[in-house]
Amino acid sequence: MSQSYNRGLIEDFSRWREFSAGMWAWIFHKFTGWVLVGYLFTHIAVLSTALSGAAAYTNTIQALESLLVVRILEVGLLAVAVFHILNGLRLLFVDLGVGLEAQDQSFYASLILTGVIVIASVPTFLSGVSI
Amino acid sequence: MSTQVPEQVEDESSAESVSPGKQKRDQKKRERAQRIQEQREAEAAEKARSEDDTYHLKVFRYDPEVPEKQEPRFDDFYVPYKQGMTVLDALMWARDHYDSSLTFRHSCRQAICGSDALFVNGSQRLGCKTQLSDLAEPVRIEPLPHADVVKDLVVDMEHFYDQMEAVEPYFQTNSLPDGELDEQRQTRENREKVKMSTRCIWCSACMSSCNIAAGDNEYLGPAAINKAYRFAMDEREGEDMKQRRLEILEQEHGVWRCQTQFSCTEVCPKDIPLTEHIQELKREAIKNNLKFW
Amino acid sequence: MYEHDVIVVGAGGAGLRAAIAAHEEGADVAIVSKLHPVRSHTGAAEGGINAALREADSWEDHAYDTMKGSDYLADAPAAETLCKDSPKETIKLEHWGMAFSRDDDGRVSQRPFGGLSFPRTTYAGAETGHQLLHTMYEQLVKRGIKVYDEWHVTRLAVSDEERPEDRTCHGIVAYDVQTGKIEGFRARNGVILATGGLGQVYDHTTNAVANTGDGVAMAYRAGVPMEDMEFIQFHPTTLPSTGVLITEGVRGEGGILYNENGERFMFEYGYANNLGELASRDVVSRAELTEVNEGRGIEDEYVHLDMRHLGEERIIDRLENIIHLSEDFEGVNPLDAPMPVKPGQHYAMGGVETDENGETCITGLYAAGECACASVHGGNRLGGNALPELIVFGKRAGHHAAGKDMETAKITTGKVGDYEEAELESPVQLGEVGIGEDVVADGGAAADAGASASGADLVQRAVEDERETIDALLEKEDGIQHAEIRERVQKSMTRNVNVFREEEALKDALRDIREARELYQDVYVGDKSRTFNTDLLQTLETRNILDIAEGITLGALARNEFRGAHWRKEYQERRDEEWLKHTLLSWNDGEPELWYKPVILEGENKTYEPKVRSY
Amino acid sequence: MAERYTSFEPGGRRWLWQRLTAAFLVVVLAFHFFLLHFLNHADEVTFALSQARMEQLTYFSLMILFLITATFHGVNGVYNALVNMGLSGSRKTAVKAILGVASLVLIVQGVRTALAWAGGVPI
Ligand SMILES: Cc1cc2nc3c(=O)[nH]c(=O)nc-3n(C[C@H](O)[C@H](O)[C@H](O)COP(=O)(O)OP(=O)(O)OC[C@H]3O[C@@H](n4cnc5c(N)ncnc54)[C@H](O)[C@@H]3O)c2cc1C
Ligand code: HEM
Ligand code: SF4
Ligand code: F3S
Ligand code: FES
Repeated sequence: MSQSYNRGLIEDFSRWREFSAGMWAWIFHKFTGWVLVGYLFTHIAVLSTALSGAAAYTNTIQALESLLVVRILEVGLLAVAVFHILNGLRLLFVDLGVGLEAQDQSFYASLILTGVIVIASVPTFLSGVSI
Repeated sequence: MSTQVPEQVEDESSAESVSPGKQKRDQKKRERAQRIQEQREAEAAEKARSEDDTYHLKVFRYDPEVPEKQEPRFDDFYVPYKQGMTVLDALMWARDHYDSSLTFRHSCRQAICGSDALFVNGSQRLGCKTQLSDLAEPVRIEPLPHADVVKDLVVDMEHFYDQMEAVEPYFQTNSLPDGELDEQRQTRENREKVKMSTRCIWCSACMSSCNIAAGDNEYLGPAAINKAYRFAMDEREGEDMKQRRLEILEQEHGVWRCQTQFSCTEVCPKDIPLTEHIQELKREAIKNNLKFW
Repeated sequence: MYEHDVIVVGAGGAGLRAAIAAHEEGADVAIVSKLHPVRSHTGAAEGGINAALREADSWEDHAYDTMKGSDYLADAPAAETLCKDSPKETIKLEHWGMAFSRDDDGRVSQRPFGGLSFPRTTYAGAETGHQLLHTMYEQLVKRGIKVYDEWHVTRLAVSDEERPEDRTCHGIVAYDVQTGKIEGFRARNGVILATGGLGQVYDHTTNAVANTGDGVAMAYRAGVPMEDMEFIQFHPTTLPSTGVLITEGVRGEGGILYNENGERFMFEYGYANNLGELASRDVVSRAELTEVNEGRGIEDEYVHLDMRHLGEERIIDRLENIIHLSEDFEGVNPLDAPMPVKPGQHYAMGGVETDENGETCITGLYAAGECACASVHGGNRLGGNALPELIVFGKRAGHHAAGKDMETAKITTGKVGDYEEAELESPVQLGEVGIGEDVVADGGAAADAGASASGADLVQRAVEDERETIDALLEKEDGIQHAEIRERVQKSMTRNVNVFREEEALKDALRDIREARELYQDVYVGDKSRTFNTDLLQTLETRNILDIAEGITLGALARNEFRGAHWRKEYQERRDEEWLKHTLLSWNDGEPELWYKPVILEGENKTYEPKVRSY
Repeated sequence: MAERYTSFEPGGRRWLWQRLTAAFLVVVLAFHFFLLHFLNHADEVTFALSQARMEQLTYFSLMILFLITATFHGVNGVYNALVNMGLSGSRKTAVKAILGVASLVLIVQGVRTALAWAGGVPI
């Protein structure tokens, strides 16, 4: 063949406006998944302060928990986790061949439910934080 | 109106060794042809202007050989609307009346040959099966994403064909009836089960819409997997063949790559439930392997 | 130059079957096609494949129906071959995995079709052609047969003896659409043409844009006669904007045709007082056009087909795909509004003259499928008889070209036996413009490399001629574009050589074609690129359209009778005494030559006596 | 049919495990969140409390299992995503190795922490 024009990846991503529900679900699931692995590693790292003694551990945790940013990040983490769980459930059902016709509705439902759960738990997450 | 490639300068020397009489006649003929051509273009423009009901198309242009088109660009065309006009009709009109170099594949005009899958207003559709009246203006028409552009709206289909042919896309069985007039029996239910999967017209819209296929060139893609489904689920092939088909599908770049994005299912002009078929095959593959534990 | 034993031009049902057959015989075969095989128009066929498969049915009955349907213009040996071989070939498709519709007992389903005395139309839903085409392409992939897809064949490389019957075909010349390369393909054993229909001669057709009758025109210019070109089938219910076919089933279920005044014209104007909308295709087509011509058409173009009174439930149950067709292609929801319909060109009964083994009068040149005329369909094709034609004659041509021993054909080709020369009457000069002058864009017939030239030389010579032609077309800087010429011819054909044929109109058409031919001398290609130049290809196709349009019109003018699909205003009767013969047109160095050969009505066991064709 | 294809294709196995671990994680993760954010508020977490829980065998083994499944699920997910993006050849092998080592380190570190809390494997 003679020459041809390869439009490359840049152009693909500039198409995000044209993505459909299933594609958004895929992107969000990917993103949340990566955040969760990231968190898993950090989480274990923080917890391993326990190896250097009880006091070190308690101090680190309490110092962290008293920071507003950390609390806010935790809310973010909750959002990420809840979405990943709900959409994960959606995907599990899809794998079982259940509710394929409603795949877009179930994605929207996961989004909304995530929102609701996260908002409802904000007070719990922010309680007792010293500002 | 259109952004036609500028006319090239005429080359006078080509008419050298012809008799003067013929030259004159030729000249006259050419003038007449020229006149008709101009008249036609003027009429087209007139028609487009006089009708308020015109559609504005923005069409992707590229040609590796024409200097003006080497850098991809969008051209504007204004096409007079007629009841029932499709995107393909509009493209043909633009080609026949404004710019004969506007290039796209098309043949059947009835959604069966699968040649004119295009990227229209941000989604993969068959030009011939898309009514202009369903689209917002300007109608943006591009070649299929995730494929190399050969020229204008024509993309290179080789990779798609390779994937389709990678799944042994032909009927195989070890138990044909002996007589050449004896058919194999098939239940209605079974035929019903494979029915949708046999409707594929190889348009490649699904493949173009799938982000995984875009990222992983070796991924078989929804159409090829669907093709394999068509045979794997056909009871006439027999269990041993199904086994063989599942082995093909189970390879690293087979069914497991699908991330259930559903865009393939959404764009398929033949309404084939592709995601469902892929998912069913994943389960079949797992079941098949669990049997031997 | 490429070289193979057998070269098949075209990859529709006929071409694919021919290639598989040649491969079965051990030949090195390749397909050259301007479309990828699965894009061929065979995919559009909906109805089914006629085959006498059941106990209660017989090939003899099928042959009888076919002869009767043809209005006794089919050649019995061809029709009988079709009917005898069709069951075997149809079951072969089943063995290849084709997804036929099934009965409760698991056998392939059959349904009744117009003109058949037994429900013998084997089908796969409303997409029989699609299933057939794909099944056959799958077999091609399985066998690893080489396909040169998106290669447009532009001419045949045929030796240049005086009489066409002495010529030999050595190969073809093709243009690679992607790269613009022009290459020769030498065929050691034979070339099989399977280029399909010619609907693009008309501006309104159910055929694809690619159906430009290339094979017929190429063979014609190489010396093979065109047979029975005047017989064109029109379908009465096609959507006006695209020509998409709305199945007879709508009328079968009770759909009604109305004119602009809301009159049920089939009855009110007495076109068919008994059957009404259910009258045969040609009667309904003519009725619709009469309405339009007499000013009762809607927008002076079409009539309405209404099925709303059938009720949503029944429509969805039985005619669901019609709802989609009408919405997608016409933007009309038939549950809310009547569908606009008008007659459209549908099928060409005529074509390249062949015998029942697919061979033409030129040695090594074969044809099969819609482009060929072995004469199975005669004056009128029965629904469901084209698909069996593809597989039966495709296979025979493939076998023959690959060198298999065939039974000697009963049908003769070329000017042998008792043929009859005739005069052409025409108001204008016919054929090539300015024969003898150097013609810019002649499609070329025989390549004259001298009688002693080898096959390869001949092909090479043809390639060089073609390169010159195409270079000249591309170099030309101004003139007229093919779209204009094509449109003129199409419009004229639709106006003058449609379901109604009157002497004066036919002559008008000849005048228009002449004018178009002259304009074609000035044709130029706007697109100068060598990459995927569809402008160039369509320009070449337009040339073919011109020759074919002329052939159809000349045949129609010559045939002074009303037979099958051919209606003549001045001659409202079938005239068996004079017209049990085929019209043939030969390209005599650029000028058409008319002659006739008798129809063969003697079959294997019986002779088909012409009867009144009534159902 | 006498001849069978018996080796379980890795693609399929990993796919299945991704689903199985996911199903398991839904339950455990919900439990984990609930326990550590709603029953016991985050700011109240201390070494002692953690220690008290860890000393129970059921809780201890659940957490270890949680750690392993989450690691598999997460790392396998990442690997899969990379393959989907066209990772292949020697780079693929390298990534596989790195991810494998990282998971191992993570699990070892996690187990050590848990052991520190429980003061040895709880009985
Ligand atoms: C809407 C519709 C419905 C129909 N329904 C039925 C039905 O129910 N039953 C029935 O029996 N018949 C039916 N027919 C008729 C039947 O489908 C056709 O006659 C038949 O499919 C023609 O097949 P073919 O192989 O001859 O040609 P096609 O399938 O048209 O193939 C032609 C091939 O030739 C190639 N070609 C053409 N020109 C060139 C060139 N210059 N160079 C290289 N390649 C070239 C093309 O690429 C293509 O591959 C229907 C037809 C239509 C249009
Ligand atoms: C709690 C319940 C969870 C459920 C139901 C769940 C579900 C899923 C499912 C079904 C997938 C596969 C998507 C696919 O292959 O199409 C997935 C991917 C993934 N999960 Fe989870 N998951 C859960 C928890 C977690 C946790 C705790 C982590 C972090 C360690 C995690 C990290 C990931 C990652 C990184 C991916 C890959 C994302 C990608 O495709 O890029 N998940 N999850
Ligand atoms: S599956 Fe659908 S979208 Fe994909 S190629 Fe086939 S018809 Fe086109
Ligand atoms: S879009 Fe791609 S990811 Fe799967 S569901 Fe379709 S193949
Ligand atoms: S032109 Fe054939 S599918 Fe659109």
